[in-house]
Amino acid sequence: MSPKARRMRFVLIALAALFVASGLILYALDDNLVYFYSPTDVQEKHIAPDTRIRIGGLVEEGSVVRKGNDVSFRVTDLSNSIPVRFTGALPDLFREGQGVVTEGKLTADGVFIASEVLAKHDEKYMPPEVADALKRSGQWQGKEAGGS
Amino acid sequence: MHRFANPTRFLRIANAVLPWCVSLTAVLFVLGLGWGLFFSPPDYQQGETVRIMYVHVPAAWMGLFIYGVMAVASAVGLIWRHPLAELTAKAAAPIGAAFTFLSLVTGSLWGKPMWGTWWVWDARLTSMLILLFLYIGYIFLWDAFDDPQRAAKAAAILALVGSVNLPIIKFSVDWWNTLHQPASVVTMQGPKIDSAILWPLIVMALAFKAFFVSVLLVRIKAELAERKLRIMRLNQVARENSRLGAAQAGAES
Amino acid sequence: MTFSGENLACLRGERIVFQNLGFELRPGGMLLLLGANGSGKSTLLRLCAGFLRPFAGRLLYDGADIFSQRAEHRSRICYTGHLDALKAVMSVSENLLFWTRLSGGDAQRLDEALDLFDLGGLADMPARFLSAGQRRRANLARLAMSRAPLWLLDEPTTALDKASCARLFGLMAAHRHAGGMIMVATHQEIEGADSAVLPLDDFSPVEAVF
Amino acid sequence: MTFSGENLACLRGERIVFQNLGFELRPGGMLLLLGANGSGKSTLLRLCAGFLRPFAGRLLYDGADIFSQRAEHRSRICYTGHLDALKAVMSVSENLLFWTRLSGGDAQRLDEALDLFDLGGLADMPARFLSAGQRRRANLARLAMSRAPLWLLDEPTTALDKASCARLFGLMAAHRHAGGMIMVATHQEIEGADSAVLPLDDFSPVEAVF
Amino acid sequence: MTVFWAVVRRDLLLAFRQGGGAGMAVTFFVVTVTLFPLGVGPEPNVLARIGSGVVWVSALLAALLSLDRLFQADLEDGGLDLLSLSPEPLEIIVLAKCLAHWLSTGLPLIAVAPLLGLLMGMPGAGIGGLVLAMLLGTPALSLIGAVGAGLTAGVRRGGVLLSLLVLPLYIPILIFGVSAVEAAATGLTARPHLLILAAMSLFTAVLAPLAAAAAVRLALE
Amino acid sequence: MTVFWAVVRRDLLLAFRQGGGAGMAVTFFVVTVTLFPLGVGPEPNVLARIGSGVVWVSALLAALLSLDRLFQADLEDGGLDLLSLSPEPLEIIVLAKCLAHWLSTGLPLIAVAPLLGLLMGMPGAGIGGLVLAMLLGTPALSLIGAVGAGLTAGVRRGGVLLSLLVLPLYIPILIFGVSAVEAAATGLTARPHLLILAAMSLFTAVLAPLAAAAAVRLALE
Ligand code: HEM
Ligand SMILES: Nc1ncnc2c1ncn2[C@@H]1O[C@H](COP(=O)(O)OP(=O)(O)OP(=O)(O)O)[C@@H](O)[C@H]1O
Ligand SMILES: Nc1ncnc2c1ncn2[C@@H]1O[C@H](COP(=O)(O)OP(=O)(O)OP(=O)(O)O)[C@@H](O)[C@H]1O
Ligand SMILES: [Mg+2]
Ligand SMILES: [Mg+2]
Repeated sequence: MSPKARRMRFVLIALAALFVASGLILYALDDNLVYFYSPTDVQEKHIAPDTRIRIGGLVEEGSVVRKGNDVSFRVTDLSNSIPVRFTGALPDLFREGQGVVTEGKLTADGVFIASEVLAKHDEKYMPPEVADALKRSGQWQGKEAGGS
Repeated sequence: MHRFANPTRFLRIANAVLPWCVSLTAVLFVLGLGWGLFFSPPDYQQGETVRIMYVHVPAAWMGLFIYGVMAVASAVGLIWRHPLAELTAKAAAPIGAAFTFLSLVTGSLWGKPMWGTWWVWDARLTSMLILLFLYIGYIFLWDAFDDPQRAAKAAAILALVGSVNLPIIKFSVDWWNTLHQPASVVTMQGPKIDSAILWPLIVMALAFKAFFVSVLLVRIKAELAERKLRIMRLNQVARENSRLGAAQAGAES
Repeated sequence: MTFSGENLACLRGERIVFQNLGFELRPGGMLLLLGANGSGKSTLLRLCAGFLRPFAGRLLYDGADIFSQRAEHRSRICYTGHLDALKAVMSVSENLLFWTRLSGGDAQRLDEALDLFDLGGLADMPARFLSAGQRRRANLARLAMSRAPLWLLDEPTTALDKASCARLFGLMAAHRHAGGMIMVATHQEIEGADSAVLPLDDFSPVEAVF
Repeated sequence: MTFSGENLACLRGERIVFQNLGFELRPGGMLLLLGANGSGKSTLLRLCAGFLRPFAGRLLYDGADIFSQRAEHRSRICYTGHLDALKAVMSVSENLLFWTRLSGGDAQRLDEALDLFDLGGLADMPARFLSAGQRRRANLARLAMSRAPLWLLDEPTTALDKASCARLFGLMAAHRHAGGMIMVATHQEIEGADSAVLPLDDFSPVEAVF
Repeated sequence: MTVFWAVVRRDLLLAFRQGGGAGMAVTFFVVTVTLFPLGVGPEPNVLARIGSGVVWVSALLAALLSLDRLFQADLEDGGLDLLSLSPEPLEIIVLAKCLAHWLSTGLPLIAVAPLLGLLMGMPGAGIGGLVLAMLLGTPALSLIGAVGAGLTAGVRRGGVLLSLLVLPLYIPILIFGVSAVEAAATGLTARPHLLILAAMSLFTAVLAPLAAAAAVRLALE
Repeated sequence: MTVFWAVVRRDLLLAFRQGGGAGMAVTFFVVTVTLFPLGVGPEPNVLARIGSGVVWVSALLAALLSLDRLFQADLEDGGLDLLSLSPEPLEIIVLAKCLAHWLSTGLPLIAVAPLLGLLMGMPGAGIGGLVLAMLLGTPALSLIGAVGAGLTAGVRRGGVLLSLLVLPLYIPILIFGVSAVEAAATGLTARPHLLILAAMSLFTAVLAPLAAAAAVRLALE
């Protein structure tokens, strides 16, 4: 084989390998490769009790109940929701309708016992007056489920 | 011998630009900090804490931007063997490392009140930490060579290899469910930040850029001066050698 | 088939080692590189082998720049440097066979090469038991198996005793006779009266200007 | 003050390098070690410096075995080996001063030593910028500051140009004149007509036993 | 391709004749992992919790330590000159050296990994995942390492510098490697993580030889 | 004692002029410690639980990596010949080299250890204990390491071999170092552990130079 043809062959093999690798990554990203699961994921994947996972979503409006240091609330992605219990200090941003990521374990009866609750916020920034004005004028778009 | 003619022209331009750059930096900083810290409104959710943004976000942008500059300069240095490109990459590295570090620190300071934690190992934060390590490795690699020409090429290879990390940092928030928020400024739907907060942010970003250019110019000048010193020393060796050679020739005849 | 350098300059560690250097080698020719320590003999050889790029000037093989046809150039040369490139835990013949296979030499001629440098009895000896001179001879034995037309030899006589030197000179003469070309850097006498001399001291810059 | 070896034999890697070797050095004397590669010149010097123990025989200094008075013996010798023992990141004078302080030499004579080997202009230069010959000279400059009576020199002229060789020979003559002793291993000519010669080839075992 | 296999053969030969090449990396791996029960305390559930992480981190370090001689040894004895003068492209030769490194280091690590997993009290499914993830991921360790080894060949204090350059680049492999094990251990699908590991090995198999060969050429200047 | 201090000065000078001596060990330390949260997962209470073990193991590895040049560099440039020919006993010179190694490696590690402790979520008292324990324990790391460095000087693949020889000897320091931290963190007295660490450093300060000097003499034969 001439050197040119050999070089051509190497280049082709290399390109093929890169192509396959990119394909694998795209395929894998399609699957779930996540920092946290959404409540729907949890339901669909039948995650076994007692496995340590993170779930993320919005704190359901009107679900927060505080008893001293204990809090219980529901995390929702607007189609499914999971009850969560937590003991400890909450971040400032924690409030109803806000995004959260919590880490813990699912019990057999479907309650999520959180060992940590982190607040997740979206990418919108505006002064309070603007937010109020938007709400009043009815242009407020509500929340999408916990991030992208 | 373009490689030795170039620095002189560069120095002339740099000396002319530098004072302007420094003044611009000062003005932008005063304007941006004043606006950001005192005259911009609080956020409807985060309250006053949002002001960390005026440092965090420009610092993070600069951390990425400067690595990009280094990668481009390294490619130019490798392909066209332009010594000024190599020096630019070298001079930029510590500045980029400092900005990256600043963004990590301000990010954690911000994360504590907002997220409830200083640090999580999500994709955005982790990839940013890797960037800092890459900067540090790059700086040490320059140090480890005796011969600056070889150091330049080796460091350039590393900078190019490391640049795969940049898109990962940028798009980590879209590819994975991170705790870190997605992009607010450069998005498909336009900025998602109210202009009252966006403008001071932009001024601060410009201030950081101007600061970078000023420091970069100063550092390149210092690098050039050091190189000149090195060459003077080597010339001394050369003279010493030729003197010896002459003496030897004299002794033989 | 000619190998020539035109107007070469070389920079090492920001210092010019030599400049305005030119040479020409034709089939059967030999070029002796002479000069004080640090005058750039090894540097020039490594330049010719393609390890370094010249700072100025060109290196031409049959009229084509060697850096425009790197792969071809690599198969044209056989280089021996200051170091012997022997693995201590491999035997002499294992070492030789590996390098020959790598450079596309003639593995059939192993025995011939060993005999030529009087290494016959040492063929199965791990290289770590060899003396300096024997190591050097094992390195030079590659030459006898090489098919490359251009030999680049950096002080090949170092550590060799008189008898081995004579064998080496014989091999070099045979190579030239068969139309090969040789560049040798040396501090010692090399046999080969008709060879051209390149005095590297003459090409060092008067004042290293930057 | 005499230094002598009696009936020495040395084993390296289970092979006898030399045997039945004896020598005697008196004040002002010089011993040239000659021989083919691998005949044991470096080995003998390292033996005399106390790095190795002889397999058989004794090394006596003023009648006492050197291995019974190691510390004293160390302060009696100045050794230069194949390697130059220069740190690349330290300047020439920093390197020299460190070794001199370590071996109890005369740090006052730094300038003198530098001048002697024409290193004056390079005193503050990091050693990495030196050429091979300059490195070798910097290593040899230790001799000019040493207070040791016995010099052990392993191929000191390697990489030296003619002028530096002459300076070295002058220094050696002066040392002998002052009552010092020198052992030199060499492949090259060494000035000093009256010196004794130890041909190491004569002491290699008739049959190399493994 | 005969040159390719000749290089692989020689490097394997050297690894096995020179003071037990594979043996040392494996022993380092085992010793480091066993340091943890000593350092952290023998509590079984803590050990099981950190097991996959500790095994992966130790594997990274073991692969790393055996890397610093990859080109350095050939550079010091002049062999690298001749390797790079082969008519075959240097990239191919570098790839061959990586393959030999993986066969002599990566594979033995994988062989003892299940044992260490047991030692750390990992569940059976997790150990299976560990072996799979290491099979797919360790080639990338050798390949990325080759770039670092090339860059630090002939450099003062190359060893420590090498780890500085290479460890950050190993982090993605660590992350996906560990998540594959965790997913397998908790009964979730490890497939996406394994796919990404495979993709990284493929990517680096193409790109790392290019960068490493460039770095090696530099070391020869 | 002027020779002693001359050697200390020189080795420190070399450490700082040669590619940021201290800097690299520290960076390796930091990078290795950060690998663990990545590998083990970010759960704060697990990290806090294993924090002291991870920091100590990483410190061992960082000290180890910077050791392999302790005598090797001097051996390669012929300096070790001259060092051992000094009229001063070789043991003293070895001790000086150990002191310089500790000043340029151990001390900087101690300086950044609190930061890493914070990163791993260790409590304040634990961090105080960590610093004390490292102050008392790290000298022994340099000293024991010197023995290994002497034994492996001039040996093929010395780096890996070194870790095999030295790491097992580091285990007692690891155990007492970690228990000192744990005791301090839980409010118990760390005194007995700290005393044992100090005793180990003292013991090795006497015995290690003897062994290391013997090993170095062997390397010069
Ligand atoms: C240590 C923690 C953190 C790190 C390492 C970090 C890193 C980064 C980086 C690298 C960027 C630039 C992204 C780009 O150019 O696309 C960025 C942007 C940003 N970060 Fe952070 N961050 C951290 C914490 C936070 C926190 C706690 C907040 C807010 C609560 C925050 C808010 C933002 C915002 C608003 C942007 C601008 C987004 C845009 O580009 O439009 N970050 N951060
Ligand atoms: N890697 C390098 N970096 C910087 N300078 C170098 C390098 N290699 C060599 N030099 C310098 O280049 C010059 C030429 O060196 P070269 O090795 O070619 O000399 P030489 O003629 O072969 O000498 P010798 O007779 O000692 O072999 C010397 O002054 C040397 O200091
Ligand atoms: N460390 C060692 N282990 C085993 N054998 C060795 C060792 N060092 C040297 N030898 C052997 O001892 C013999 C003598 O070596 P030595 O270095 O003394 O020779 P020399 O006369 O100095 O040669 P040269 O002229 O090359 O310097 C040689 O045959 C060599 O192979
Ligand atoms: Mg040369
Ligand atoms: Mg010798």
